[in-house]
Amino acid sequence: MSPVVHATGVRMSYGDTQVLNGVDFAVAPGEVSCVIGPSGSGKSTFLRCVNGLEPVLGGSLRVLGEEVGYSLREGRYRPWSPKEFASFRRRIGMVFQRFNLFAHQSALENVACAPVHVLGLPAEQARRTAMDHLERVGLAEHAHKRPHQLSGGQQQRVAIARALAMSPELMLFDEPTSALDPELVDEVLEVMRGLAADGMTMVVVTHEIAFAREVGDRLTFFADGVVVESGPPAELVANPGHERTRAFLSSVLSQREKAG
Amino acid sequence: MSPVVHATGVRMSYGDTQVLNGVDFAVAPGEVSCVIGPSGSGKSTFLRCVNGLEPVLGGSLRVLGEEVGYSLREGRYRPWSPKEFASFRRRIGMVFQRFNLFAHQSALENVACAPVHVLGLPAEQARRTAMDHLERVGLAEHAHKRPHQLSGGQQQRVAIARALAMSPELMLFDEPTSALDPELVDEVLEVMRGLAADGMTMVVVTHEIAFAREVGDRLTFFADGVVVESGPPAELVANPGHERTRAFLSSVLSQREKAG
Amino acid sequence: MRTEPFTGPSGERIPVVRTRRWGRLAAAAVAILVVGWLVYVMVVNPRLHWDKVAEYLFHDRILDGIWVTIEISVLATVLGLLLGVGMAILRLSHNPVLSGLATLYIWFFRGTPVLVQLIFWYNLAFLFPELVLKIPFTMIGVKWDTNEVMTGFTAAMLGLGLNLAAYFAETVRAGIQAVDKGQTEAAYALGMTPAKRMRVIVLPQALRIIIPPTGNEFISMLKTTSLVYVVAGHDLMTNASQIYKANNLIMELLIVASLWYMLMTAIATFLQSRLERRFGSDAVRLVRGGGRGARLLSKAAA
Amino acid sequence: MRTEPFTGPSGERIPVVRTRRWGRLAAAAVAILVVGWLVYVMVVNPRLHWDKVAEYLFHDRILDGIWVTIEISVLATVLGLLLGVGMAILRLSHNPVLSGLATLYIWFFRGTPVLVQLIFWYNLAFLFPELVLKIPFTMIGVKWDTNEVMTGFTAAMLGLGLNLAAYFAETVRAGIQAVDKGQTEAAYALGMTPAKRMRVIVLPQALRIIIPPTGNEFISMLKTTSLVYVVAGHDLMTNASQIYKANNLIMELLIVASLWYMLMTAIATFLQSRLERRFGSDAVRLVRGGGRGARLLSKAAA
Amino acid sequence: QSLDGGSTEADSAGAAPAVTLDQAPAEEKAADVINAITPDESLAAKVPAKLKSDGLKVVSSIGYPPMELYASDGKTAIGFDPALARAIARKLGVKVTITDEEFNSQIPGVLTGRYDFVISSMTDSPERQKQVTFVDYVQAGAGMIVKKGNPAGVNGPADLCGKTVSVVDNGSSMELAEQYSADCEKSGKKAVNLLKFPGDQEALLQVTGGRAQATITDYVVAAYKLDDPKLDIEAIALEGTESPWGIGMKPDNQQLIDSVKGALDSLIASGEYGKLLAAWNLDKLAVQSAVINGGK
Ligand SMILES: Nc1ncnc2c1ncn2[C@@H]1O[C@H](COP(=O)(O)OP(=O)(O)OP(=O)(O)O)[C@@H](O)[C@H]1O
Ligand SMILES: Nc1ncnc2c1ncn2[C@@H]1O[C@H](COP(=O)(O)OP(=O)(O)OP(=O)(O)O)[C@@H](O)[C@H]1O
Ligand SMILES: [Mg+2]
Ligand SMILES: [Mg+2]
Repeated sequence: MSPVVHATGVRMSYGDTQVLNGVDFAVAPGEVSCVIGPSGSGKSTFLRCVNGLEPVLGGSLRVLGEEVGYSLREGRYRPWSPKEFASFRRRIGMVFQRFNLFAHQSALENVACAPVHVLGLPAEQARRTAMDHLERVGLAEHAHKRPHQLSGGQQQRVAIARALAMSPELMLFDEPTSALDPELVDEVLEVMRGLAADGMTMVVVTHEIAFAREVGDRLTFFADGVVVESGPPAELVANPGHERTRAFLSSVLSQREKAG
Repeated sequence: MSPVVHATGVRMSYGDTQVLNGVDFAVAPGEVSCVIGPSGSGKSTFLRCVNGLEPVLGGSLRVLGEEVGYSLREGRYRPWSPKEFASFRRRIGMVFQRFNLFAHQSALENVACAPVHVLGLPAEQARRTAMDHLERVGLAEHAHKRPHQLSGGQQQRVAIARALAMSPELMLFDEPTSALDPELVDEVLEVMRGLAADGMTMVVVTHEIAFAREVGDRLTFFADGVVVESGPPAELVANPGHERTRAFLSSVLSQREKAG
Repeated sequence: MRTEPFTGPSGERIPVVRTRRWGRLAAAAVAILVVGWLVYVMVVNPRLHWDKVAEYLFHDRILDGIWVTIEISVLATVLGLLLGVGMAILRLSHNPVLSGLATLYIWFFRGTPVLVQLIFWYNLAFLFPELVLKIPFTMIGVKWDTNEVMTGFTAAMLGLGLNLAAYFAETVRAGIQAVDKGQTEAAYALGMTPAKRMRVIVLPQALRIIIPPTGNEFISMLKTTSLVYVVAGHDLMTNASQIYKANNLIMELLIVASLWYMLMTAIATFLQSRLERRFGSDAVRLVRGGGRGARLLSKAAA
Repeated sequence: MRTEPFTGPSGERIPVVRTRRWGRLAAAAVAILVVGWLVYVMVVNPRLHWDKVAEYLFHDRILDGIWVTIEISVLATVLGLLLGVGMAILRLSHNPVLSGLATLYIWFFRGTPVLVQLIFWYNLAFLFPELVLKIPFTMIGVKWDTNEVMTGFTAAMLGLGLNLAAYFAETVRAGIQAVDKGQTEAAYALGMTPAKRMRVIVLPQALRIIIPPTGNEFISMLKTTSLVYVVAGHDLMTNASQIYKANNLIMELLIVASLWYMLMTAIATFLQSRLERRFGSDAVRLVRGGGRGARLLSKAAA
Repeated sequence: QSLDGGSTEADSAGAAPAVTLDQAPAEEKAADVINAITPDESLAAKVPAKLKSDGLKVVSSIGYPPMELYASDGKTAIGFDPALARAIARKLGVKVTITDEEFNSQIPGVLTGRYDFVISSMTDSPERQKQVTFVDYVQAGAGMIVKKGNPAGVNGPADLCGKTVSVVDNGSSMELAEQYSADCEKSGKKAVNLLKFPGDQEALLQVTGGRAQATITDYVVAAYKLDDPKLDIEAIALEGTESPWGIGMKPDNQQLIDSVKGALDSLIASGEYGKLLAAWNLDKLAVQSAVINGGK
């Protein structure tokens, strides 16, 4: 099977700051691919490129069989229109660190919003499906609440349900638990475990090494805009191949070991 | 020596919600007293009462030898005026979870502000002392920067320097590291270790059990607005006396053990 | 404040005295005295005929004028708001020509006095006796007599509405920009087009920022409508002044007009605060406010 | 956008075409045509005497009027701002009487038309021929002839300034309330009194919110000053209308006045954006903006 | 619709159908006189077609008693100017509508064709003649209003030197006051301190409030205000200040100008003009014949 995400030499910069310096990265269908790396190493930026939220400047980034942002016609690449971007993003679910629930809508409305306004489903049907998705993340009884009435963990679960409601072929998670109080992390990870078990293809940027080891099929270490190394999680954590990886892993784990 | 903080049966509520239900708590001079407990258990509220930022409704709360908010005169307690509150708070340093640096002032101005405007020191002298305090927290070269130009860890260290500049007799810390990225936590804890070593009396609300075990003289567990139990940190962590304490500790530690 | 007494070392109760804030009380007393005296002096003033004030308060022409004032204010505000949203979106557009034109529009209409604009529209026939809309290089089209199209009412709508739109455009732009960027990202990530994101996600949230200044603009519009006297409009202020021109009761009629304006302002302020509560910051909080906000909200709903 | 070509499966280069946004270009072209046509039609209109516009543009009375307009606007804005800060603080005070009075003040002055207030102050002598300030129950005090105290200038200042203060009070209050609560807590925790906290910490940060609406109020004040004609003032608009009343070149003089108002607005807008940059949101950011903001800032400073 | 059709139903006047002429409102003091006027056939035949179809559209700035004011319903214009406008319309056999406009909006209204003529106590001045053509219908002089008892001792123009005088900031009374001020300076005395206001009520308020010692206005208006006991004022006529007031029309509408002039001449000749003046107690203002652009 051809990979769901296939990046070769992806480069990207914000103005003069080179952020991605040639990223090579691939995700096979059904794979759970975890990404770690120090702050500023370009993990979020890469996810945003995969989703077409930021334009790639060089290299090739093929996602779900398309070169992100361009269609090949008559031997030339033509940039996408906003509509083409929209229908591409429809196929990908994205969960943000800060949840980004629509602040003026209830949990149910958040989940039903895109099916109604993007897919054009009838409101009634969309609400029924939305309810099913809320049930799946264990929030059926909070359906009527506004985001600010929910805890962080609940908000993040609504955000996941909202993405699932579009039946995505690929889910991207950008540090989904790092804005949560420690006690609330588990309820979100639990939902993600369920997704992985159902065979969803996922790319997860996370600092939760335990989760990566338990659920991830592959762990990739980013630094300075490139992939430093990549491999099965348990192996990478136990025997990092590079000094940078070792240093990073030990700094992330140190606090926690002391606590244990 | 009489205790620096001595709470007996302190009660407090926001409107109808009873938040503190009779807190008994004491801190001896030079002691580092750590406080843990689930979200909403009233830890922050208690610290705010100690500082006179919230009025106590019942019980007795004696801090630095005074009944917070009242002076005893001719056999009756008379409430303090805003001025009396101000001169009481001058003697106590407080560090907030969200730093709360003055957004319109540089790091140096933040530290020199209270000495000039509250103690009435000459500006030049206040700046010199402020510089010393910034040096102590390792930020002399960032003195001219505005809060938004500093990292979270740096901001928190400026906040500590700002409190120290008033030469407080007691320092209160309300989750000083929980808003920080994991890599930045250590630099702040390092400064606090230094303070403890210098014999400062401190009350620290924290989730960093490792820090409490290493530096704390006493660890107190809050739940539902009361002190559930209290004791030397290592003992309390190893052998919690109550089921609630055990459950809380295991939930806080679970993630981290898995990671290790 | 503290509800119970302290217990002394030997178990005895030590009472808490309640402090009186003498400074506060004194300030309050002085303030009330001054206001009261001002009111008294106005009321007993022999040169003011309060009976006449009462007589004219519900005079037909005053009531007609109020109606005109409200009608024009509401319509001009609605027109201004619709156009203002359009201008704000143009102004934020990536197309430099369109955003430049919106900037020009805003600057032009903020820069010229409303009075001038009213006179200009009303007397458009002076410059263009006929309004012609035709397909270029043909003889097919429509033609109107400018004076028939440009009635006092149309001129008032255009003059006030276009002007207000320039002010609203800035307000709406600020509102749109204040919506958290994360909302836009989430909308895009779900596959919305830019236009859909604006309509479904951003504008509803921008309301929170837009409502308070809109209320203010409406309140000041209530009084700006008095300028329609230059287009032969008969709003409250114009009618009041026409009455005093005939009967010489200038102060009395100004008081009548002011009383009505104050009433309208009070009602508008009330409606504004209702709207703010409905669409305001509490309803569109971006960060979780903790248990407190939620509790307040559910209380308000109960 | 993408700067380099793609590489095909066999290593060949596949070029990227640049898209032209035809819709955008068309919209821009239409917009420019319409504006250009409007300007053209105005310029060549045989009924407008542009030579007269040029002649009166620097007429003595016009220049005098501009000066009066600027002077009154600046002074009234300053007065309004000072009083407005005071009212905002009173309004936020815990003393219900003081905050009630501030609410009353705001409602009263927002509720009555400026025109009425100007007429009221200027003609105070009609109600009170003499202003007496004396110690009650004694004969000791001072007395002035109202008409000598209440010149047109004083009346204009009072009328415009007190009115503006009511609007500013709301703006300043919003600004104060928008300052993060944490700032107040930190100030208290450091031992500041409420007054010191307000002066040293809160007000400087509230500037960020206060400056943009203040700029808007000033710009609209430039045009509101035209109301001083009721107190025998001679601002730009009044002088322009006096000229056209004499020579009937109505459109021409309105254009002259508008050109000047637009110039003043442009200058005020420029100053406003300078102030915003100096005290605005970037300078008083509450949350850390990440590397990006810091970099932009240091670039701007370089 | 085709634009070059010239679809104006050009001068197809012919035998117009008989119109029912407007009756004067009940509160109009000259109502009887007006309602008795019948159309003059020869004048009616020459009336512009548009007037016949749309009626005579008159503009006046209501609020200047006794020349133009509202009846007690606050909507119907009465006073000498509306009375004369109604009389002219009846003479010409056309209907009439009288609209209120702010004083300075009236000439633009006539020029843009919104109104046929303005009749609003408007002094026929050479400056205004550049815009509109006047048919002069009265000859009016200026007067001063002072406080009852004349505490400032103002009896003529010479007494105004160094005093404060309020005027409406437009038109003849302001020019008059400026001229008096210049005269004062010429004779070595202090100039007049002039305060200019948008309306005569604001100007009058300065006299009753004590800021100004006198206000200059049209004498007929000053005399009318004497009847209001609240005001506590007296009026002084200013001799030698008479000038004509005119009905203003668009200069290129010669047919209309001729009709109005003809109607006014006919009213004067029949004595109905005199009765209208008498009804409003304004006999002093009478002119002998309708003059075109008589103002100097
Ligand atoms: N909108 C932007 N404009 C300019 N620079 C940006 C922008 N967003 C991110 N950057 C910069 O790009 C670099 C990579 O940022 P990115 O957010 O991808 O890192 P990250 O690996 O996700 O870090 P973190 O763990 O902190 O989320 C950083 O140096 C950041 O400062
Ligand atoms: N200003 C307030 N008004 C009303 N209720 C409040 C307010 N601040 C806190 N509370 C409520 O008081 C209770 C205790 O809050 P507090 O902040 O003291 O808890 P905490 O132990 O510090 O929790 P956390 O670990 O989340 O900081 C909570 O239920 C909270 O919702
Ligand atoms: Mg990131
Ligand atoms: Mg807390």
